[in-house]
Amino acid sequence: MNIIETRELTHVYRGKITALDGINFTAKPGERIAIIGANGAGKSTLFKHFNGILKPTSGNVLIKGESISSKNILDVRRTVGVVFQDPDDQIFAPTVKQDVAFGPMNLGLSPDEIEKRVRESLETVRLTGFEERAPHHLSTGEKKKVAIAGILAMRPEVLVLDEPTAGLDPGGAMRLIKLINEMNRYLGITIITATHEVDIVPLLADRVCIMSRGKIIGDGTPLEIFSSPELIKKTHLRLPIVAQLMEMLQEEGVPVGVKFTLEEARDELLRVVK
Amino acid sequence: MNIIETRELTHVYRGKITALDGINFTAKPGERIAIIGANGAGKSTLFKHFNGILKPTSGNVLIKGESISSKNILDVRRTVGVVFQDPDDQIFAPTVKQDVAFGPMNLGLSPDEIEKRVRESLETVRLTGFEERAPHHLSTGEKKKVAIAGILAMRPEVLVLDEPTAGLDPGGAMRLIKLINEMNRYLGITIITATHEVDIVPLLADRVCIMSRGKIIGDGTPLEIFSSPELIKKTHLRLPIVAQLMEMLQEEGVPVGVKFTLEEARDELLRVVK
Amino acid sequence: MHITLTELERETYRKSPIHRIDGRIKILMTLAIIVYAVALPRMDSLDLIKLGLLEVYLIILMMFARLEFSYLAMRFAIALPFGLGIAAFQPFLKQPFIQNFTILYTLPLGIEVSREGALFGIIIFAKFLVCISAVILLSSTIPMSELVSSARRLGLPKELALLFTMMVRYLFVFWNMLDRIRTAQKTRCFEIWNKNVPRKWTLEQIGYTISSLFVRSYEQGERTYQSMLCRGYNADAHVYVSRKKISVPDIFVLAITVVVIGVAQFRVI
Amino acid sequence: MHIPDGYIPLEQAAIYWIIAILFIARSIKWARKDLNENMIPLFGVLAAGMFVLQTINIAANLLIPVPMLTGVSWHVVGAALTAIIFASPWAAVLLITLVLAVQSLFGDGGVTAMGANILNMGIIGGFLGYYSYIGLSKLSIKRPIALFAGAWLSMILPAIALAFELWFAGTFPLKQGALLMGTFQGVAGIGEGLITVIVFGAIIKARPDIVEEDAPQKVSTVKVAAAGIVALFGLAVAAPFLASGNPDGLGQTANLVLKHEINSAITPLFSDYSIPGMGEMGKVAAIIIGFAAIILLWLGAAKLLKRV
Ligand SMILES: Nc1ncnc2c1ncn2[C@@H]1O[C@H](COP(=O)(O)OP(=O)(O)OP(=O)(O)O)[C@@H](O)[C@H]1O
Ligand SMILES: Nc1ncnc2c1ncn2[C@@H]1O[C@H](COP(=O)(O)OP(=O)(O)OP(=O)(O)O)[C@@H](O)[C@H]1O
Ligand SMILES: [Mg+2]
Ligand SMILES: [Mg+2]
Repeated sequence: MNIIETRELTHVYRGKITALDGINFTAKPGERIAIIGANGAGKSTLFKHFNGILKPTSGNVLIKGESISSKNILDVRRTVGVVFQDPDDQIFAPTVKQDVAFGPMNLGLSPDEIEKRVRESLETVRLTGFEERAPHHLSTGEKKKVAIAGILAMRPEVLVLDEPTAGLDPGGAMRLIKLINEMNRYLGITIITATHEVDIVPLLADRVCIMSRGKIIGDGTPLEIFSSPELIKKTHLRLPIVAQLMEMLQEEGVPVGVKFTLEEARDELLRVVK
Repeated sequence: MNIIETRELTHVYRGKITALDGINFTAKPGERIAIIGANGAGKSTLFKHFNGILKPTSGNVLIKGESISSKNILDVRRTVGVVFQDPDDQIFAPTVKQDVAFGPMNLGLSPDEIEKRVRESLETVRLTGFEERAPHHLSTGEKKKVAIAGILAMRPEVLVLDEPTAGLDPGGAMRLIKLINEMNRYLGITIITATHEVDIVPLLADRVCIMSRGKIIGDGTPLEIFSSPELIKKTHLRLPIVAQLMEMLQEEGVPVGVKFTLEEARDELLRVVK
Repeated sequence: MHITLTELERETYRKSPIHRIDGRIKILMTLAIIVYAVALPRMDSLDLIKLGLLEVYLIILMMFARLEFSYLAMRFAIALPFGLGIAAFQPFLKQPFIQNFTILYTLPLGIEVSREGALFGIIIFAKFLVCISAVILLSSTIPMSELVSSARRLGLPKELALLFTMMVRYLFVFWNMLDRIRTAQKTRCFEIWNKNVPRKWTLEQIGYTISSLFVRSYEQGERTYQSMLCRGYNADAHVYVSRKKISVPDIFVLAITVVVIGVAQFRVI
Repeated sequence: MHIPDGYIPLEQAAIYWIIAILFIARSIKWARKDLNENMIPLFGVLAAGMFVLQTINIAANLLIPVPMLTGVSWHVVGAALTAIIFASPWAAVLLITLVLAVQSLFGDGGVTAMGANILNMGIIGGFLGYYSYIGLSKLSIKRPIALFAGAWLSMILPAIALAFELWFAGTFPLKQGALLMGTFQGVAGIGEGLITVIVFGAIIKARPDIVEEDAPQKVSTVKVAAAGIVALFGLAVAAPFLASGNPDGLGQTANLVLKHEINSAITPLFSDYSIPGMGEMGKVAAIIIGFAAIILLWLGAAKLLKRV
């Protein structure tokens, strides 16, 4: 069964701006999906439907096969944890600790469990020591980390991340990617990410969807997607840097295949050189 | 003469958090400088001193050799244009057009000139057609573009950009980098950028400063900076992907030098292969 | 049910003959109509005819302004309850300035419904309705910024204009912040009647919500203000005042309004 | 608690407007002198916040709504809060004026009646709320309690003033009005008090650099005492009307006394309006005299106290 499914999902902002236009999207439990697309393509709008923050203008969103309604909305939000693009949309409590504890508290967990989850989440994003700071007085990257910790602490079945690495330093970004992959591998959590950083796409997704002007216009493995240059070009995206280099070498007549991650590229080049 | 200079600049937030700790920084007219550093290193705090938004706890900021005071503050702000990290801090007018026109209007330009600058700035960031939209109802990347257009329209002598490419799609990011370089080359505008995307650093800076915990701990050409791996590692940064690949090949015994841009790497690899 | 400022602003940017009229004229027109309506005698059944005429005139103007029906309905629905309350009491009261009452019904507990009371209630409600219509017409056909600059040209002090502009700007900030905080709470399953959490904790959260609403709006407002300063704004700068001249159609509309009021007053028809 | 257009006769509304304008003019002077650049965002946000809290029911998700008979739901006013944050009642007058102006565009509160609304919520609410808080602070009562009391008074006293105004206008009987408005505002005042305590606490904590915590100690005792006397005097004048079985009768008597003195002077001003029952003029006069007396009393009391 699909854990998330949208049927002909359309969203029109204030009767004028069609941000989503007949989206049919499905995610199976345990998948790792990346959604890429130009600015204004509709990624964030789509994500806000996954936990019922926005309501479809037409069409349907099904979570575990059930349409979102006021009856099951709390369950939906427990199942699907969305980290918004702008951390200011997500943090509001007077201290970092209270902010991270807010979700678990609402789930009615025991104080010990809450304490434990808060500690673990803050460790994960390396914010231990920030417990008593005011979240709105942090640097942008630190805010982002608080927002992520707040959702991690709820242990959702599906983790939806809107530009999780924007504003994080490279060290923090790599750590987050590693964490996301571990959550997927060991806990079976479904991961859906929107990002502009195409270089990390091969690292955190097995499936890539391309959005353009409110429609999904491409869906496949990273290899399939990045092998169709017109599609990429049309949507203001680019290939991962590694792939660009391999392509440039191909053009110069070097017999290499196009690769997307550093390790693969190294091996491919070693093959050619030796 | 230095267009921007700080002397032993220290900033302590609410008597507790030392965000800047004795910064000595200089920028000469026409330079292209990138400032990199982990989350919370103090980059944004430093930038807010460049146009007098924050006041030093101790130390001094000199613009064109003059210390910032209430007398010259208007001149300072005309000289130094800062694009903040969070576009929500910068946009406030009811329509995109009014927002971009706000700066030129305050400079007392003629209506024709204002109209022209607004049009040009919006074209530059590819937001033509968005004139009558409400800026706070845009996607994150679009907001960022409005914020950049608003500063471009003022034609400052120094352009200070805090994470300009965060949230922009790759197409938009490349266009922005090109524009920044053109402004530097043809108009002689000084460019200071803070960014976490190390891959673009070699494209938009001739000089790189590394910040860590409120101090500048490294200053040099991209080559010098990226050639000191301990420094990079210590500050949660990483090498540009191209450089990483070259290093990996070096380790495997392939006789290549470390390069930072795609073109250089291609040429270096071709040399080895042939 | 509420209407956001954005929706209000959207209507004000429509293009119509009414929207094009000079802001000063519109303000004066609105004031003239309101003052006339309020000045009508307290107890005079002819009032209803006069007020009816004004209301029809205002509705015609609204049609010319091409305002959406659903929008207007919403505006009225929000405004009316405020006035309805007191008017609804009138039939049961003995107004001190009326000498003789004709009792229509006597309800239990000795409450009497009088014809004069009812008439007075209807008249004040009609006055209220005309005034509300005038205000709705004005606020739907003039953007806030133009309202301020027109009022400036009519002699509103500079400080008031500045603070008024700032306030309107910050309305968006505040509204936005309220929205953000609510979203943040919703995504993390906050619900007032949640039985799984202690009542005390929920109340505390409400307190935090209100305080962070203010503190964060203030800080956002401060940052926004600073970025305005960065773009050359200074508090002493005059609110931008256009030099637009009053044109012939403007005078024409004002004249029509005066004629309508005149017709109402002297019962030409 | 916003009086709409049409519920107060024009000439009475004009009087309230004149009083309001005098106070607004003085508050503009305050803004020119004491509202520095750093405080403008705070002022703007508070005004915006008050407007938002007054207009929508944050109730929907955050709070429990307090419905009222007439469909008007509970409003936050914020006069006391503003005066206390800016350490000046003039700030409250200015802020409430702005808020009411925007609200009247939404049809909440009238244009002609705005003077009366400013008088009630901004002037009476602001001054009395502020000086009650200062007075209580000076008696070293704990801050939250002083804040709460100040805010509560700034809700209940305008309600009584409102009842009088509607009574003068002939639209609502005094006793029932005072009872109805008073009860309602008394309950709403609890919410107002809580919000004032919460928001003031939050702002002081977040920005100690902007709000002076020990402002109460700096206000001269003379002013506070004078404000107290004025409030007591106001209540003393109002009490017999409120307590009387037949307040209209009392009003009539007052009018009779006043009519001879003032009427001849005022009538020409308003002679365009044919008003049934000459009681009208008397009421107008009563309002003016009352206010003049209160102002004079305040000045006089302050002078006297200063000498002591
Ligand atoms: N609140 C809103 N009101 C009106 N239009 C909106 C609103 N939010 C977004 N839009 C519009 O809807 C479209 C899709 O926006 P969305 O935020 O989903 O894009 P996105 O793919 O997330 O872009 P980005 O990569 O820049 O974050 C855009 O054209 C945007 O201008
Ligand atoms: N308003 C504030 N009040 C208190 N502390 C602050 C405030 N803003 C920033 N800080 C703290 O000052 C330090 C430097 O913050 P700054 O925003 O300058 O970092 P940054 O280098 O821009 O980080 P990022 O890359 O995440 O944007 C951080 O530790 C942060 O928590
Ligand atoms: Mg987005
Ligand atoms: Mg920063």
